[in-house]
Amino acid sequence: MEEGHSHSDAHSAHKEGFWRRYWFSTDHKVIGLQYGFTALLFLLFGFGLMLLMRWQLASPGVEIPLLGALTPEMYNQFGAMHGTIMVFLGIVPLAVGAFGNYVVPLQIGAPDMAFPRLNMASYHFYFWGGVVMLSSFFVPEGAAKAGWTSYPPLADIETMGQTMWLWGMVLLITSSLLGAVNFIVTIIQLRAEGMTFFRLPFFVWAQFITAFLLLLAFPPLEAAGFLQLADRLLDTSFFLPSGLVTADGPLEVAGGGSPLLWQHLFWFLAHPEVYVLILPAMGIVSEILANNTRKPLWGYRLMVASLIFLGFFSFIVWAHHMFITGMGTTISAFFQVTTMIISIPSVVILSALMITLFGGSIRFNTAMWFALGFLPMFGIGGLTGLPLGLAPTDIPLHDTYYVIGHFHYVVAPGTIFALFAGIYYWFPKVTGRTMNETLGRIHFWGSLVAMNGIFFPMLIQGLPGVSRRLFDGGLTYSFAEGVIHYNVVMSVSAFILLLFQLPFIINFFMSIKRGRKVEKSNHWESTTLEWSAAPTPPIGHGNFATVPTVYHGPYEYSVPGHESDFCPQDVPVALSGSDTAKSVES
Amino acid sequence: MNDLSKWMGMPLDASGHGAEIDIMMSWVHWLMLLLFVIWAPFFIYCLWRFNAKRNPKASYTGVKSKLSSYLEGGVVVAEAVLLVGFAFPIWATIKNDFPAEEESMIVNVIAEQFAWNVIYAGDDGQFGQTTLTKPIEIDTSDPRGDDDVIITNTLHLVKDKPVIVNLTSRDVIHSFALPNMRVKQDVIPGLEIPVWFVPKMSTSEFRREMAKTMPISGDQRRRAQYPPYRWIAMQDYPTADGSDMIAEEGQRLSTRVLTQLYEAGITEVYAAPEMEISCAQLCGGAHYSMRGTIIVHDTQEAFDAVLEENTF
Amino acid sequence: MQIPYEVQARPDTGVNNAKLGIWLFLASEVMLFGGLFAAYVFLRIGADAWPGMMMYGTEVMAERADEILNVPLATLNTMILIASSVTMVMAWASLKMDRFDRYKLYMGLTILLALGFLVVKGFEYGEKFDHHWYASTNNFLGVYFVLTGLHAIHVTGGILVNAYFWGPGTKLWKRGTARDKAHFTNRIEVAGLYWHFVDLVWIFLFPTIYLI
Amino acid sequence: MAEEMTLEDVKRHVRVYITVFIALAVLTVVTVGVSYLHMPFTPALLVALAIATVKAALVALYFMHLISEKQVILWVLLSAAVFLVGMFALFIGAHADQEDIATLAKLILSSHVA
Ligand code: HEA
Ligand code: HEA
Ligand code: CUA
Ligand SMILES: [Cu+2]
Repeated sequence: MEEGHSHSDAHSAHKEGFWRRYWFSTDHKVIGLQYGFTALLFLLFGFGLMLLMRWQLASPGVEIPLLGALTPEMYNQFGAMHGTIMVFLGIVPLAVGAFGNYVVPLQIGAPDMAFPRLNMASYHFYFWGGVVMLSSFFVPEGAAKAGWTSYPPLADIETMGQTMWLWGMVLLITSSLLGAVNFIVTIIQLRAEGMTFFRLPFFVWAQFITAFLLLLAFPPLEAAGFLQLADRLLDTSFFLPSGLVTADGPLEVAGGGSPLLWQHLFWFLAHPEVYVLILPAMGIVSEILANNTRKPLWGYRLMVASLIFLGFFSFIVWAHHMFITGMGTTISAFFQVTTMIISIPSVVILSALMITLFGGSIRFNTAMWFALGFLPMFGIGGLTGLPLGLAPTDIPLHDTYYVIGHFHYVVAPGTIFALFAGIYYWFPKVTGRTMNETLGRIHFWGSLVAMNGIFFPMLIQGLPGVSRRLFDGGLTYSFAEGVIHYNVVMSVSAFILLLFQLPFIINFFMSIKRGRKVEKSNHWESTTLEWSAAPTPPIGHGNFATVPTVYHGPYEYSVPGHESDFCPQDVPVALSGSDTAKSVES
Repeated sequence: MNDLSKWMGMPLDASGHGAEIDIMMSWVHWLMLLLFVIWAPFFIYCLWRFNAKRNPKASYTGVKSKLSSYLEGGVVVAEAVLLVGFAFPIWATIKNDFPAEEESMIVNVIAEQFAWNVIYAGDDGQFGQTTLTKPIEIDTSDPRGDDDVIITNTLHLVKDKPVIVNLTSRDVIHSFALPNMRVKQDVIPGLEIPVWFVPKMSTSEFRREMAKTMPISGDQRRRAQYPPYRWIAMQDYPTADGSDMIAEEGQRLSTRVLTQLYEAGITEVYAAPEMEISCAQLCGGAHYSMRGTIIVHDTQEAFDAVLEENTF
Repeated sequence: MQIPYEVQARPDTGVNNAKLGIWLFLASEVMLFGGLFAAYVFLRIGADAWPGMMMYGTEVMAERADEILNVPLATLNTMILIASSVTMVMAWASLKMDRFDRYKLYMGLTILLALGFLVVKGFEYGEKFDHHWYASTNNFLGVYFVLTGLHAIHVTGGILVNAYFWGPGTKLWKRGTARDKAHFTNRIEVAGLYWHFVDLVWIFLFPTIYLI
Repeated sequence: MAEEMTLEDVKRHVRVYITVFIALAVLTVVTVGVSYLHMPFTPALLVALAIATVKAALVALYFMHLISEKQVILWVLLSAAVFLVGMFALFIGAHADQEDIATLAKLILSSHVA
């Protein structure tokens, strides 16, 4: 157990093989932790950048202690890097790299990932991608400042930071591709005896579909990245049309390219990417809801079907980000229809989760609170996607704070809450200790209120048309006048949010050393396999004392006639009746 | 009652097609609200009713009813209605039903970092070439361009006269956003994209509608380095002794003027804003300040006079 | 600790891990080159002329791609790649027949052919540079250089992998147990799949860039 | 590829490889030959793509053993193929759509060149 968290004693450890054991480890649990720590630090850093921006928005031009007043260039750098870091260096590595890596092999009863060394390589690519991104702040004229979307021609004519951004992305994409191959092979090949596809926990399903999204959607962005690199380094003009005039006069390039080409390639990835941000979160929430309502997930098969459907459709809705680029009627009709269709499986999954609550015997612990918080917050975020998905209503809303509000509701009190829930839930698995409940409650309620204080006013600001990426928050526009004061509300809430992360950080580090020891390995009395593994799985290959055999579906809670209220998957009991138990006969 | 637009804080609608969008916006939000209002009480009820203390034994089977399927079916139907009943026809009008050219005003807008260059064709109705210099100029070697007029950052229009704006950019992508007209169109170099609308409200009507007394505070000065809203005085403000004017009706209340008023002891002004053009796409450092205004004249004559003034 | 199905196929899926893994990787490569081809199509149908103008000029560069690009050299290269695909698959078949000496021969040939491909490619590029034709000259040449360049990088990667399995990688085979031999044969099959894919990409690149 | 291949099987395979090689070489010559006919763009494209597809199929089916490959792998490839086709179709569709607007603009706008 002491080995479970290298970083707490990173400096004192001079023992043999430290690097091999913790840095070049090929064990999925260690790699999961590496991902976890790195991603949390990036998340905190991305939050920090945003706090500086929120300071500027609330009080334009007022100097920030130690840093001085922001310039528009700095604001744009921070914005672009906040988006990039949160998405590619924070949430995805935490949701997929950390939780996926740690939990998936355990949940399917596998000894490790299918390709342990590839797994190590994924982490190292990710790490160096992050280093490249961060170091871009220190090159002349600073980091990328064309937004996380990096639209050319702006991105093509921007400064050196943009080149660093592109190289960073190439590394991160490579990392994700390697990871995706590994996950898919692991889930297809290394399932334990009896672990059929319809006995996989929903979390594993979510990771499985996510891996496919990464595998097939990322390469076109990589292609686009190469083309933009060529534009920047070889002076090609893939994204530059003829006849451009910049501040330095006519641009000396061949021309004939298309700025929209980048947008197509970018959003071909970036829409599936947003589902990469949400599916693992849904998986985590499902695990925790089933466990803490003490009943099977309602409509497990329907949920899996929705998940597959969602994954498939996410590839053909991308141009809903591009309605305003001058799209005609035919193509926009197609993308509006697919966008509306893709909202249905989300409604189905959300409904199923909510219905799962009905008839449960709900245990309210911190993990559960965060999972519960996810539901209405994702609801608001998802619902605000609808007016954006319809082209006419997208006209007033596109590129306003309404969009910012929409997706932050999904990713911040949505995904981040789910990830917090996951941390509280699997903490005993990793360390053999529990996190403090009181601090947990403070963390939850404080975050819930603060998050809404930040993101709801964004929706209010967006409707009158306040644009995003405005250095002064819309101060020059009179149509923003009625809502401009919300900037202060939002910024204050953001700092309050920071304040309420302190209990979490304290709780997290304290509990690693001092948390209450769990009495039994299966602390939450859960049914899934990770809790059947050795109490704190030994670091090093091998998770299970004996290879488990699986006898029934993942969520056999409160089975009538069974003495305890949970039947772990590797305990043979004849069951029938529930959605997931059906597969016993098949 | 179906129109939530005011209530949702949508800006004053001054265009011909804006109402349709607003109504549609309202219906979408009604749908969202409805879904939320169905689920939220159910959610809260579950949390209360099925607390482990109140319900120590969970039910294995859970909900049997098909209610949620109906709800999901309902969502499908509602979305279909929104698509077929609203989205498709409105979008088709906006994209395809351009007004006849003879009856419309046609202007070219060339966006650049960080200005909106509005070009009027003049008497011959034809546009000439523009130069590749910065700032942009009319290419005098092109006879069609003789009478062309460039006005930067102000779009002059005539009330009730349809306008077709041909948008293009010389450098990066901008976005031509007119919140009051419910118009937004990305301006993409290499493409010339037309948008059209009908201004239904003149600037004087708009100002009257939006006019209000607003407080002047020392705050204005703190914001001095960032241009604050450009308000227009709706009445005369003479100096205390009446000998001079600090601000006349129709004059822009710059930070300097506001400071003078404040120092003259005036703490409230009766003023109105302009209709604005904002740039909605990140286009570089000064993206935030790429602001323009729309002036909708009551009559063609007033418009012509402005063009006259701007011709050399 | 042993990962299951590293060598043997898993009964219900019928494949081993590496086999599935490489195909997944190739699927992503399909999307990578697919994205580039899609970009090519997008640019080409939007272009006024193809191959198009000289930079800054109004002079039309050529009417057809084959006036600029060297088709005979590219045809030669196509033949080289096809041949290398055959030698690659023969190398694998030799292992199946337990003929390690033949394996060395065929694998060596594969590597030499691949190097030959790069040399020819080098001449092709050099010819362009002599004319002062670069990727920046126009989008036609941009597409040509970026797509063939990325392909050449894939060829280089293949050479490195194959060279490893020709030299140091053979240790696994030489350990000599049946399992080790089977394991090594699998690896060669996987390396071969990648190599054939590189060939396959070229099969599309050649006509679409050089010939039409 | 089945693990339990006999020596005979392998030898049979080798003969197939040689045949495929000859076919590929011949098809390469054909494509190049056809290109010297200087056909109009569309037929030239179709012929070139048709030949390339046949060649690619030969490589995939015989060298890469797809012909006897397991279902999982076919599924993986199918999903990539579907998305690839979708990407092409939608890219071209979206482009055509944009072109409409661009031409419309040029009609409305007599001569403006930025
Ligand atoms: C995790 C991330 C995530 C998710 C899940 C979604 C989900 C959706 N998104 Fe979002 N979106 C983003 C992240 C996400 N989005 C980001 C990052 C951007 C901006 C990128 C940028 O420009 O920088 C964006 C932008 C964006 C746009 C472009 C807007 C513009 O730029 O003009 C559009 C347009 O169609 C859109 C639509 C949708 C739709 C229809 C869904 C649907 O899938 C939603 C379906 C869900 C529901 C319909 C909710 C169902 C729930 C209930 C019914 C129950 C609720 C009630 C209670 C719990 C009480 N999104
Ligand atoms: C996953 C994505 C994600 C996440 C989680 C967030 C989180 C947040 N975002 Fe961000 N945001 C984006 C993605 C994201 N954002 C993107 C893509 C853009 C667009 C960029 C662009 O325009 O190009 C954007 C833009 C954006 C803007 C608009 C800027 C502009 O347009 O000018 C704003 C404004 O307030 C904002 C605010 C916030 C805030 C307050 C949070 C908060 O919710 C942050 C909360 C963070 C935490 C709670 C940190 C938790 C971590 C810890 C507590 C660490 C613990 C550490 C250890 C234990 C070691 N974001
Ligand atoms: Cu122009 Cu933003
Ligand atoms: Cu999207």
